[in-house]
Amino acid sequence: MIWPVAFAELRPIFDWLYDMVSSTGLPEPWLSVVIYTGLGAMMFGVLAVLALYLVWWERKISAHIQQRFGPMRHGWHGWYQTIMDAIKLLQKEHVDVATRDKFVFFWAPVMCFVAAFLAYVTIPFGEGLIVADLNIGVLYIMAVTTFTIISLLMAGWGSNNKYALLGGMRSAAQVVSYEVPMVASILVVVVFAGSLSMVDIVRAQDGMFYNWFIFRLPFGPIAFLTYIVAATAEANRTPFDIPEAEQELVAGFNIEYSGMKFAMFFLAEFVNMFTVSAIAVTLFLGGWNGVFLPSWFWFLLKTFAVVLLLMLFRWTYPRLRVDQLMEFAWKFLVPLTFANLILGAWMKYAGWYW
Amino acid sequence: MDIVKDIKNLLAGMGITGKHLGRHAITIQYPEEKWTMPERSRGIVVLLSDKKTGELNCTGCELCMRACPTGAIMVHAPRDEKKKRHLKAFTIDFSLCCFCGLCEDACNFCALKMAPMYEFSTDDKESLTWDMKTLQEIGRDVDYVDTRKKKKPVKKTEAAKPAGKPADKSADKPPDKSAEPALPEAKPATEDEPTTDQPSGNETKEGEQ
Amino acid sequence: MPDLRTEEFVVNMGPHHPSTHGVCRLILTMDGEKVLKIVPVVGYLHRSLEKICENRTYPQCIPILDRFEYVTAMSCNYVFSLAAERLAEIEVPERAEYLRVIMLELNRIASHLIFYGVTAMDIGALTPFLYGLREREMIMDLFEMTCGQRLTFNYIRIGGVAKDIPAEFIPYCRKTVSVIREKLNDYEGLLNENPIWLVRNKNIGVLPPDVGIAYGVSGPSLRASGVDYDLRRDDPYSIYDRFDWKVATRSNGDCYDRYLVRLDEIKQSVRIIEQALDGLPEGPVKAKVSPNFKPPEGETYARVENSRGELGVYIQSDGTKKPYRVKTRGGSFNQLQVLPVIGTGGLIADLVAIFASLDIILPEVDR
Amino acid sequence: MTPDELKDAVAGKLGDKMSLLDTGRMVPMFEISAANLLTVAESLRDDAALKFDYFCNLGAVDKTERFEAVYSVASIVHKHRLDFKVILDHDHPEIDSVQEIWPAANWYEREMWELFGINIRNHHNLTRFLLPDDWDQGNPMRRDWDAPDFEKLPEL
Repeated sequence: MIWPVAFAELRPIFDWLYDMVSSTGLPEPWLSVVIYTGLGAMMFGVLAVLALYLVWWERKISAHIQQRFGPMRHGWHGWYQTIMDAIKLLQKEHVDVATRDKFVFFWAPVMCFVAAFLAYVTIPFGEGLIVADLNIGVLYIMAVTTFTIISLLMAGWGSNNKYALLGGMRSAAQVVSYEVPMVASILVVVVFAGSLSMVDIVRAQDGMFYNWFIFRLPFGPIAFLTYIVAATAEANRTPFDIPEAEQELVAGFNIEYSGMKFAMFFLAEFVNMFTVSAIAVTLFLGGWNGVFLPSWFWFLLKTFAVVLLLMLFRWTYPRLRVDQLMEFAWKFLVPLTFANLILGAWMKYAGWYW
Repeated sequence: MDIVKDIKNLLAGMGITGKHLGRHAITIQYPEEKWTMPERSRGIVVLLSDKKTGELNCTGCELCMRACPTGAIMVHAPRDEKKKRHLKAFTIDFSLCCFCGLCEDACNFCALKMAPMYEFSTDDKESLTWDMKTLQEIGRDVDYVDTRKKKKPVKKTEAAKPAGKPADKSADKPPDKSAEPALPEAKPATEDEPTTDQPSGNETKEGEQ
Repeated sequence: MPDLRTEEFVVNMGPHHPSTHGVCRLILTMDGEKVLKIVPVVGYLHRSLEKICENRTYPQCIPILDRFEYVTAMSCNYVFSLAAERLAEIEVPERAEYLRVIMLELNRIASHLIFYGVTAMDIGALTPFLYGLREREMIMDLFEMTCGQRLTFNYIRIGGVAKDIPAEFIPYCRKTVSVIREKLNDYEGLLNENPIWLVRNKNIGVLPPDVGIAYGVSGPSLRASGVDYDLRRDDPYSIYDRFDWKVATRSNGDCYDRYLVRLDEIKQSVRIIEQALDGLPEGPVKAKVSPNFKPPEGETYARVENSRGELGVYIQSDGTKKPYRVKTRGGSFNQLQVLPVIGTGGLIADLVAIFASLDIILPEVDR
Repeated sequence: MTPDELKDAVAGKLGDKMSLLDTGRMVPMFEISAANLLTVAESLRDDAALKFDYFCNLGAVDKTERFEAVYSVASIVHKHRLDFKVILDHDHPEIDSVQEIWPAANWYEREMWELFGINIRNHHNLTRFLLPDDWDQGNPMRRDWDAPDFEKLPEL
C-alpha cells in the first residue's frame, strides 16, 4: 500500500477503514482504487463545505467592513445561509441559451470544478495530512491550477455571448501572464528548499517563525508579496477580477450560466482562493509549523489569515484595467521576480543565507 | 520613492476598511426592528375621525380630490335638497398615489392625514384601492392636532375663509377652479375663489420687509 | 496563408447593464477591448413628464417634476418654483430662502455622495458605495423629518417652502455636516491617493474646455475642465451671494478631476450650510400664494446649479392655472451627448469610468 | 451685462433681424424669423461683446396655429443669458439646424423633430430618439395629440 506514510494523526481511523475494505478480499490494484476514491470523496466533502463556509465568511467580512449585518437569518449569524443557497441553486432550473455550444457549455463548469479540487492532492494540511506527497508537488500544483483557464475559456466560448467571450479572453490573458511571476516567485523557495515536494518544503521551515521562508530568504518578503499579487490574479479576486468585471462585462465568462452550473463556478472560485492561500502558507509561512497546537490547526489558522488578507483586498481596492493589468505583470512583476530569483539562486550558491 | 508611496497608500486604504471591520453595524434587521418614523413622515393616507364623536371629519368637499396630481382620490359626496353634502364613498388608489402630501395640505377640516405607516405592500394591485371603512379603521388611532375652525357656517363669510387661511399655516392648497361640470353647485368657497383671485394677487402681505 | 485580421463587433451595453445608471443603451462598435464607436440610445425611461405637466396645475407639477431628477429632487422643486415665481413676480420670505439654500445644499451633498459611491463601484471598489450611502442616510433623515419623504420631497413650493423645519432639525443638521466633514477624510483616504484609482482615472476621458462648452456640459463636469462657471454665482438666484464660499474648479478635465471637483463641492456645501444655519432668521416660510395660482401670461427659462449641472425649466404661461408648456433641461442630457466624443478610442473599462465620472442619470435625459 | 444692457446691446447690433417681445421675464426674449436664424445665431456666438457660446435649452411650443421654437443661450465669459424664439408655420414646420453653431443643439433638435414633428434642415442624424422604435402614433407633444390609452385627470 502506498499511502500509509501520510495521515499519521488519523492513522487509527484509516487503519480501521483499510481493514474494512481489505477484508472484502479485493485484489491489490482495485483495493488502491477503492481507497483513493474514498479519500477523494472525503477531500471533496471537506472542500465543498469549506468553500461554502468561505462564501459565508466573505459575506460576513464584507458586511462588517461596510457596517452591515450580512446574512443573519439562518442560524447564529446566518451560519448555514450558504448551505441553503447551495440547496436552492441545486434545485434551480438550468436556463441554457439556444445558441450555445452544447458540449463546451456543459463541460466548462465541470472542468472548472475539477481543476479547482485537483490541487489538493499535494497540499499538506498538517503533519502527515496529505493525500499524496508527490516529489514534484509544486510543479504539479502549478500545472493543475492553470487548468482553470481552460474551463473559463470554454465557458466564454461555449456561451456564444460577446460579454462571455471577452471575459474568457481576458481571463486567459490574465492567468497566463500571472503564471510567470507566480512561478518565478515560487522558484526562489524551491531553490532554497532544494526540493519540489511540498512536505520537504515545509520541513525545511521547521522550528520557530524566523525559520519561515518569508523571513529567512534574502528576498523573502518580496517573493511573498509578488506571490500574493499573482495569486490574487490567479484566483480572479478584486484588484484583478477583470474576467468577471461586473461593471464592464456584467458577469464575464459565467454570464449565461444559472443554477448549479453557476454555483460550480462560484464555489470553484472560493476553492481557488483557499488553494492559493494554502500554497502561500506552505511555501512562505511555514506550513503546519507552530507550537502547542496541532499542526492542522496552525495550517488552517495561517491559511485563513491569508484568506482574510485577500478578502480585505477585495473590499478595499478598485479594479485595474485590462491593459494596465498586463503591463503590471510583464513590466513590473516579471522583472522583479526574476531578479529576485537570480539573486536568490546566487546567494544559495554562495552560501549567503541562514 | 514611488513604489513605497504607492504601497503606503494601499495600506492606508486597507487600514480604513480594517478599521470599519470592528465597528458595529449601522443597519437594522428590518422586520424584527423598525425605525420610529418621524411624525411628519408621509405614508398611507388615512381618514381621521373626530376624537369625541368618532365620526369622520370629512365633509366631502372634494378639495383633496382636486389637489391630487394623479387622480388617486375619489370622493363621492352628493348633495341633498338642502345643499348639504353626504359623504357616500371615499376611495384612494394607492397604486396611483405618489405620496406628495398635497391632499393633506388642501384639507381644511383635518379630515385626512398622511400617517407614518408604510407597510401595505401586496401582490394584488386591485387590493391597493382602499375604501372609506378601511381608511377610517386605520386612522382611528392616528394622533392629530385638531385645527378646524369652529366658525359658524355662514355662507358668504366661509367662502373667504379657506382662501385666506392656508397662507397662515403655510399650507399649499391647490384646489381646482370653478368651471367644473361634474360639480354643478360647488361649495361657495370654491365658487368664489376664482373670482376673487387676481392674476397677480400673490403679493406678500405679511412677509417681512 | 490568409491574412491575420481582426473583426469589429457590436456590443449592446444596456439597457440593463450595471454601469449605465438607469436604463441607457450604448451601442458599442468594438475592436477587441477598444471602443471604436458609441451610439447612445435613450428613451427607455421616457415618461413624458412635460406632457403630464401640461395637464396639471402649477402646484401639482411639483410632485410630478420630483421624478424628473430624483437624486436631487429638491433642485427640481426649486427650479420649477423659481420659474413660477419669476412669472408671477412673487417675493419669497427671508426664512424660506435660507431653508431653501440649506435643503438644496444638503441635497447636493447627498447627490455627490451617491456619485462618490457609484463611481467607486463602477471602477470596482464596492465598499465606498456603502460609506457614501451611510452619510447620505443622515441627510435623508433630515429631509424626512422636515417634509416627510426621503426621495421625492415636494418641499419647496411656489412662494416658499411647505413647512417650517421641526425643532430637532438644526442640531441634527449641524451634527450631519460635521460628520460628513469628518468622514471626507475616510473617503479621500480610500481612493484619492490609491494607485489603482489613479491609473484608472488620471488622463482618462479628458474633456477639453472648448468641447465641453460647445456641447453644453455644465456643472462639476465642466468646472473640472477649468471653466470657472457656477450658476449659483454667475446667474444669481436665491441668496448665495450672502455666503462665503468658493467655486471649486480643477484644470485637467479628466475623470480624476471630475471626481475631485465633486469632493471639493461637498466641502463648499458644508460651509454654505453652516453659514445658513447660523444666519437663519425667524419669520414666515411661505409667501401668500393663492391656492389657485395663476401667473400672468409670459414665459421664462429658469436655471439653477444642480449637482449634475444646469437644471433648467422653461415655462410658458397663458394665464390659466395650468402651464401651457413646460420644458425641462437636465445636465445629464448634454453630458450623455458628449460621451461619444470623449469616450471613443478608449477601452470599454475607460468608458465605464467616463460614464460614471460624468455622473449621468437617465431619468434626467429621458424625462 | 444686466438684462437691460443686454437688451440694448442686442437690439443695437442685430436690431434689424430681431425684435424684442414683452413676454420674457427676467431675461429679454427676442423673436427671429426662420430665415434669419443661422446668421443671427452665428453673430450671437461670434460677437465679442455678446459671445453666446453656451447653449442652454431649446424647446418647442405648439400654439395650435403656429409653432414656437424657444432657444436659450448663455455666455460663459460675460455670464449673461438671452432667449429668442422662432415662429414656425403649423402646417409645414421647418427650421434650420443650429448644431453647426452649437453642437449641443443636436439632441434638442432631434427631440423637437420627434415630439413635435418639426422638420430640421441639415441635421445629420434625425432618427428615433425618445419614443419606442415602433412608434406610429404621431407627435405626442402636439396639443391635439390624444392617445387612446392616455387618461386625463378627471376635470372638476
